[in-house]
Amino acid sequence: MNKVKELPGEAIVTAAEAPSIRNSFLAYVQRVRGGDMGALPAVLGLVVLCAVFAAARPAFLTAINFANLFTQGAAVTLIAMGLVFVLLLGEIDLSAGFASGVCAAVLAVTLASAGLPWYVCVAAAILTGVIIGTVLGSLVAKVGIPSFVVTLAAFLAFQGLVLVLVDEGTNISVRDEVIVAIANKNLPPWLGWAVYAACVAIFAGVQLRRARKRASRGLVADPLSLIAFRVGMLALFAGLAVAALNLERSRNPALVSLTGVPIVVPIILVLLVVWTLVLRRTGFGRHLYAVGGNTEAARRAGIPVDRIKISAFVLCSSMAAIGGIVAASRASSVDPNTGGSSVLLYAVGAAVIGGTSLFGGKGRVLDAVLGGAVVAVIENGMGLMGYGASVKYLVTGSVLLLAAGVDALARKRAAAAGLR
Amino acid sequence: MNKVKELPGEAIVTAAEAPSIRNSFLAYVQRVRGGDMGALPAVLGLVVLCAVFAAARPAFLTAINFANLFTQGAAVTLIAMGLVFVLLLGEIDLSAGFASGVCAAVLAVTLASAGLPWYVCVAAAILTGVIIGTVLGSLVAKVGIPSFVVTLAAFLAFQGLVLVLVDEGTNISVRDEVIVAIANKNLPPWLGWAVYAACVAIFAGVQLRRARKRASRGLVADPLSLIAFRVGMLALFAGLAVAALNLERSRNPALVSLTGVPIVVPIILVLLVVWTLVLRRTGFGRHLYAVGGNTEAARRAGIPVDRIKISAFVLCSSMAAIGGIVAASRASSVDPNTGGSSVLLYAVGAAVIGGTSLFGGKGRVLDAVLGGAVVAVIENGMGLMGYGASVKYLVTGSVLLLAAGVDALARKRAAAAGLR
Amino acid sequence: GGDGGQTTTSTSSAPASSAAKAGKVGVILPDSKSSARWETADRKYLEEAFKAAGVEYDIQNAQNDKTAFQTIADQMITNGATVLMIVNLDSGTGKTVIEKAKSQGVPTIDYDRLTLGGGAAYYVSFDNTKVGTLQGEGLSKCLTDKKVEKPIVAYLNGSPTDNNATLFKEGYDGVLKPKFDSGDYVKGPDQSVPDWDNTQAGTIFEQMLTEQPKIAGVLAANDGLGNAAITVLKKNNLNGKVPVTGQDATVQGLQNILAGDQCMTVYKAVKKEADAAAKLAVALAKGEKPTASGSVKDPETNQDVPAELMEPQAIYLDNVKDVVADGYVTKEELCKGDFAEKCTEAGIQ
Amino acid sequence: MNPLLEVRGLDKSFGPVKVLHDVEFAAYPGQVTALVGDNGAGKSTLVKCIGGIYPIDSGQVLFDGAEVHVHSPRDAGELGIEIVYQDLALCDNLDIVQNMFLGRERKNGILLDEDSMEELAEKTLSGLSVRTVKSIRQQVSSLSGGQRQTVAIAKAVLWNSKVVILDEPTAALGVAQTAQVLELVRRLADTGLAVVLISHNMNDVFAVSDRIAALYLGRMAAQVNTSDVTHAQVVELITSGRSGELGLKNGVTP
Amino acid sequence: MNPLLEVRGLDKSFGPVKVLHDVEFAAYPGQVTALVGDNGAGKSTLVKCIGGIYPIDSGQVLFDGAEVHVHSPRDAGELGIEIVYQDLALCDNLDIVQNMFLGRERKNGILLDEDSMEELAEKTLSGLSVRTVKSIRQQVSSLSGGQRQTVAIAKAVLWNSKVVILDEPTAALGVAQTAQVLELVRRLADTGLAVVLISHNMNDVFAVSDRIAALYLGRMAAQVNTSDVTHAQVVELITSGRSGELGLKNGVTP
Ligand SMILES: Nc1ncnc2c1ncn2[C@@H]1O[C@H](COP(=O)(O)OP(=O)(O)OP(=O)(O)O)[C@@H](O)[C@H]1O
Ligand SMILES: Nc1ncnc2c1ncn2[C@@H]1O[C@H](COP(=O)(O)OP(=O)(O)OP(=O)(O)O)[C@@H](O)[C@H]1O
Ligand SMILES: [Mg+2]
Ligand SMILES: [Mg+2]
Repeated sequence: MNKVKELPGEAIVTAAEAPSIRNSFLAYVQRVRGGDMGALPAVLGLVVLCAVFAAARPAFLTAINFANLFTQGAAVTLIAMGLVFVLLLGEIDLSAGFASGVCAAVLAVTLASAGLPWYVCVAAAILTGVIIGTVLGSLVAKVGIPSFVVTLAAFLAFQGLVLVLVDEGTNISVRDEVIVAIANKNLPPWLGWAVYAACVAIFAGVQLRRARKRASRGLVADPLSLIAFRVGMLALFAGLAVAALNLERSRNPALVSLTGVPIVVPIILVLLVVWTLVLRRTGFGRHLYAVGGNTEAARRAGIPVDRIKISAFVLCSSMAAIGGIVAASRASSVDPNTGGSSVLLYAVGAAVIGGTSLFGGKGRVLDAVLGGAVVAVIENGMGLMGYGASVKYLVTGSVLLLAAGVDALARKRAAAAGLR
Repeated sequence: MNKVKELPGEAIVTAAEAPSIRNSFLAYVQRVRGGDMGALPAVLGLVVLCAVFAAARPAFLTAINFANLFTQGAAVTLIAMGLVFVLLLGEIDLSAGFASGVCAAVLAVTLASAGLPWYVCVAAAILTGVIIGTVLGSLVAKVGIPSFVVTLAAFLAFQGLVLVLVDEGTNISVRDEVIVAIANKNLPPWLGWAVYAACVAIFAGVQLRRARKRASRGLVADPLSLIAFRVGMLALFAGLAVAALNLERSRNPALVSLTGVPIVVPIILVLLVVWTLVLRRTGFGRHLYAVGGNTEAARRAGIPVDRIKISAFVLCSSMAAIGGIVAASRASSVDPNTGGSSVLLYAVGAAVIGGTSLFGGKGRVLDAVLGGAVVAVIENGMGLMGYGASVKYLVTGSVLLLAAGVDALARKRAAAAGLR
Repeated sequence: GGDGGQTTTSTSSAPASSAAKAGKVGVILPDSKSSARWETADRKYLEEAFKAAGVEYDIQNAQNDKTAFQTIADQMITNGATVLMIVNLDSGTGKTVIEKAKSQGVPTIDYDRLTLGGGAAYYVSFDNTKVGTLQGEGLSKCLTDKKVEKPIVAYLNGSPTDNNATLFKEGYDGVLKPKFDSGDYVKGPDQSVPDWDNTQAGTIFEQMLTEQPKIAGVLAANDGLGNAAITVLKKNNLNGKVPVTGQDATVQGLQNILAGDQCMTVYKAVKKEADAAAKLAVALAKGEKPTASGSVKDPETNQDVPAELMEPQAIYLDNVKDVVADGYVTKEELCKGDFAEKCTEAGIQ
Repeated sequence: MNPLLEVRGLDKSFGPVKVLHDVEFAAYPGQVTALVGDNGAGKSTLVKCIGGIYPIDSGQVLFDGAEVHVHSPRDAGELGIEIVYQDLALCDNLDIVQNMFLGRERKNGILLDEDSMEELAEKTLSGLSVRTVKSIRQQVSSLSGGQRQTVAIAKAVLWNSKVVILDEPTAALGVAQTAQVLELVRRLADTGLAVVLISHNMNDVFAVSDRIAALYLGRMAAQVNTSDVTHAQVVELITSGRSGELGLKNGVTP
Repeated sequence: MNPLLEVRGLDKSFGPVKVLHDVEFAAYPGQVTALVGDNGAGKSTLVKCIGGIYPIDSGQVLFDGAEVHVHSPRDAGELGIEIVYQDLALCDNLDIVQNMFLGRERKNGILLDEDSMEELAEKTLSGLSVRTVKSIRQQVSSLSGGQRQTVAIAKAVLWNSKVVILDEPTAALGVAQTAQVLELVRRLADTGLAVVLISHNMNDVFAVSDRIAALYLGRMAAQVNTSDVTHAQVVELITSGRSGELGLKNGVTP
């Protein structure tokens, strides 16, 4: 009987044993050893980076620095999240950086000159993103110009557009309090905790409901203990983060108090959840993966490939718009360099470090957030180290390579085992 | 009998009728109408561009501007030629621009401080390129980090390296006469004609020899008339170009005479011929295409995939080094921006516009030269137009899109016919 | 020096207690590519001044990246800086940084560039518009020397996204525009060079010359752009015949002046500026409230900002020696090879 | 009986190469039509023209007697034509269930109804003798050749279509699986669908088909009732385009 | 007679999934060994382990009696093992001749000798009844399923190898082509090569093979002489892992 059990093909077309904490853990360990790493390499790279910086500069581990990390990385992360959609198709958007600049400029101009309320201006900025995405997507999908060329042309044109919008090289201050608050203010501590509680509760609710539904259909469902464990882990880590962010981090607490979760954090979280849901649980998301994995197969399955492509570019540019708004908020101003210099490369880099493939079909929004965290930690840590210009470039490059190397070596094991 | 002739499968496993000028021309027209365009779309885009600029600015069609075109586009074209190797594999090298900067800086520093003869310094610069390529290639092929991330890291690190080499931001003048001559001096008219004659003779010789050899083996060979036609076309167009470049283009012919083919032109031509031969007629080239087309198939055929990958990066960085040398020659100085800003994007853009695929397996060195010409014409024409910064960016973007659009629409017909 | 960036955070020199008392100065430089001065001169002089005063310091370069600029500011305050000295990339970011610092009780000094509406404690600078004015005056002087009738003047402006380039242009436009209007000079092509990129500058100028072969004077916004123009002129054997301006008194620019290819450059005695700024910073770090010699009006808030203003100096062939005498460039680097003779002619000891 | 799907005078070239010449073809409801022909005869090309993968140069496609213009696989799907292509066209980065429901996902509001898709996929697959698949949540890239083929077949028969075209469906299948698929083909026809089966295996063709259409070098050599011809005649049609009275009129040297 | 190629105790897992269990397999020179098994039994995986595509977890591969370590297809090629994989692995962007000589191009100095390659390719292909290929300079992406398969087979038999392994070579082939390939297989064995043929078609197996090895769910159920077994026995071995005396010892419920 024992021998027979070992035979493959036994557990035909059904999942194996009922999952429990122990089984899940064992299965996870086995998966990892077998080469299926998921987010582990990126997280590993992140941990190594943090350890290195913390060892080199104790200030790295302070509450104020922890809070800085979020606001510093927010814009690039948001743009990277949008890029995931385009990269999933195997396309690229070189213009995402300057698209964020254009949208930020639209925001600043409407705020400053037209004096409209902030929500109208934000809507205008995002609408600009939508229009940009539609144009780019149509040129790629309908006219058939390679996305590299289309977005390179857009990269140039948008630089000009930003210059026009900000009047040839001056910069426009953003003074609207709501907008400035996005990247510069924090939630009051109680609200941070309230959001935290809501998140944990919703997560627990969704998990429970799902398990109950599957069980009622007779499909394999997660047991209560496993769900409790997951919810507990989330509650623990998120709780620690909220607690750390609610510490007083003013250098002069007498003068001014500085506590709470930065406002961008819930914004990123909500977008992360929404886009993850869209990619994993909606038909649109499924079709996006299909087109990226095998365009011809998707076409034969009756998926409107052109429409999917255009939508991806629209999402990408819209997220770039949101990134631009956050960048404008953080700088409290918009100038012709907004979204320029290294923003785009960092954003694509963030997505790729997280595990998104440039060939399409593989990637998650969470990857972009993790990769964005790697980029933010590098920038943040390098800022603490205080190197000179040339050394800083050299070290940043090496550190990026280190983080990606950890990731690559971890994945190489998977490839060696014959898994892709 | 008529009906039978039409049946497919008749001309089994042999080429069709013996080629002649007329047949070749008809076959070409049929190929184009059937969708197989070759270099036609890129050439078409180029012609449209030139017509537009010539209409807008008569100066565009002067001999001096024609000569300018070559020296202005040389560096980007050389880098693009190197990038073709990496793109053929489906990889990318974001660092090629700054690699050219590093190599140019090595050249300038060895020239200036060590006072070595020019050829030693050129060798040092190219050697630097080889080393860079080896490191990048090994990280991609052996460690398995995605090339986007490796070269993004290198992009950062090399910026630092250039800064170190040029002493944190100073400009280093290049005063060696031989080096400065490369991009700033011309061949004496008689030498231009001599080179021209040699080229035409060699081309004719190779074609004849090949035809004779094939005929002697009983394989289908080109008839003399067709060869004569080809050689004639080459002789005509190249002759026109040489004649144009040998016109007096000095503003003050009394003061100084300015005639002849710029020295970079034969350099680019030689490299074009060599790399085309390597790609089309050597085992290495064949293997490069195979790895780019289907890595797994190449591996199963016993091709050393890692070695091919590393070689491609070495070639790319070496060509970047040559591009850097030309750039240093042209500017007669090296500064931290050498190879920076838009150089890389223009170079990749040049390769892609020419028809090289970012997914690998498809592309020619000639494509890079044609695409480089498109980029050079745009820059050249825009310089003549004298627009302000913002308008210039906008128009450049649109013009790029126009050129690529002509190309894309031409190719779309091919795709519609079911050809890829 | 090339190792300008190696060890900038002095951790060992001063005893911990006194350092804590004296506070710490954070300096953010703007970039290393538009001009060599930031990494080669400012950093060096500031370091020397802080070391001499025994104050801890942290000097970083934002590489023309606003986000990085803000991140560095955050990190400096995190690291315990008590005084912040910034060369802003644009007023918006500058203002955010100043306000954030203020809210943490950290006073700021605007170094070289005034942050409009920022309300920094002090402002130490050269007058950038003045730099442009000197360039404009220099070009017209050289054109007068060459006795050109109705010369066509081409502009090779700095980066379109660099606010300083706008200020320089204001300066030279102030001098030259009246001459264009009066018909003494003819306005030629006028283009900006993205990222101050010398290679692109070469192409742009070559095309200007193709379109308008009679260009008789080139207003290049700095020495690098000037050198790019000179290279193209050389190709056409026009070097020395068409005057070219510059800025920053780089070795390259000075050599071009010695060779007669460049008409002038603008020398900014960075050491004086750095010393003045360092003096203020050290005083602030020690908890004092120093007084400045002058003040400027912030056009946005109409408030006076206490200021130390330096005068830029125009350098022609006859006063190249001043730059060497100042120690801004050394004789060895300037008078290498063929230039030894020219140096002697120019009276450089 | 009227044909459900009919092709008239179809021409198709790839660039200078003419692959289909004036092809006539019909498939009737309730019948299995076998499409046979040598390698490179043009069978797959014909199917791709019907399916909207390739645009046709000239000729008509009729569905239920009315001319239709199929410009994309989407159009074909909407008419009720379901095709298993020879080059299977699965998305390697998706799992079995995701591939089977691709383009026609079941929804629950706006979210996908994974549970019901999983159930249905499992049922369909086990009906096709697939016993070695570890989990239907496995990525198709890790499947064996036969398993991939089974997934593609299962995908096509999952829908209520009117015409099912199978291009060499059993090529990679084992003995038991082949039998199951042939049985399935018969069952589909018996429920009134028009089924087109492309196969090189004469035993299979004679086992399940009602009619046989033989392509020869891009031309339709003959369309006959299976009961009217012998094994040898069909092989002759395939290899030389004619057999006695049947086949292309003008003598063709192969 | 000693086996030319022998596998002993081979285990192979993909992550948590164990696909091959302690597999024994041997191929003798001058003989055709048929490797049979159900879909997903592990035939292709076994071949890929021998060919160096997948690393093996444990076990030995012996060539000519000596243990060898095949880490890459290159190693296999150097030993003289030539394999036609089920997933054909042709470079779509290269033409037929280029694919056939891939990795072993003929040279003329440092340049490729295109002419002689073209000649040889033409000769080999026409020996395989390929009659519908327009030009051997056609890209393989434009070939029909059967034509691709023929190219892959032609590629493998072009070399002077000692072992030739064919994974379902006739799956996509027409009647005439199948006959040619089977004849070729026999011819190769008769010249002293060890040939391994994977097929689901029992007729083909019995027509050309000397020995039959049956895999069942990743285990080697039996290796027997073809003359010692019947059709039905082999089918039973494939579908249930045992048949009378033959097969796996412990009762296995499928
Ligand atoms: N995209 C294409 N470009 C050029 N020729 C093509 C293309 N696709 C197919 N062909 C040619 O058309 C002919 C018919 O191909 P098709 O795939 O329809 O054959 P088939 O009958 O399905 O053969 P098989 O039984 O081998 O699958 C072949 O000669 C093939 O080479
Ligand atoms: N990369 C992989 N990852 C996980 N499982 C795999 C992988 N490759 C193959 N398998 C599994 O291993 C088993 C054996 O596959 P294999 O391709 O060897 O079968 P086969 O005997 O060749 O079948 P067929 O006759 O269908 O070609 C199958 O169940 C398959 O799903
Ligand atoms: Mg077919
Ligand atoms: Mg198999």
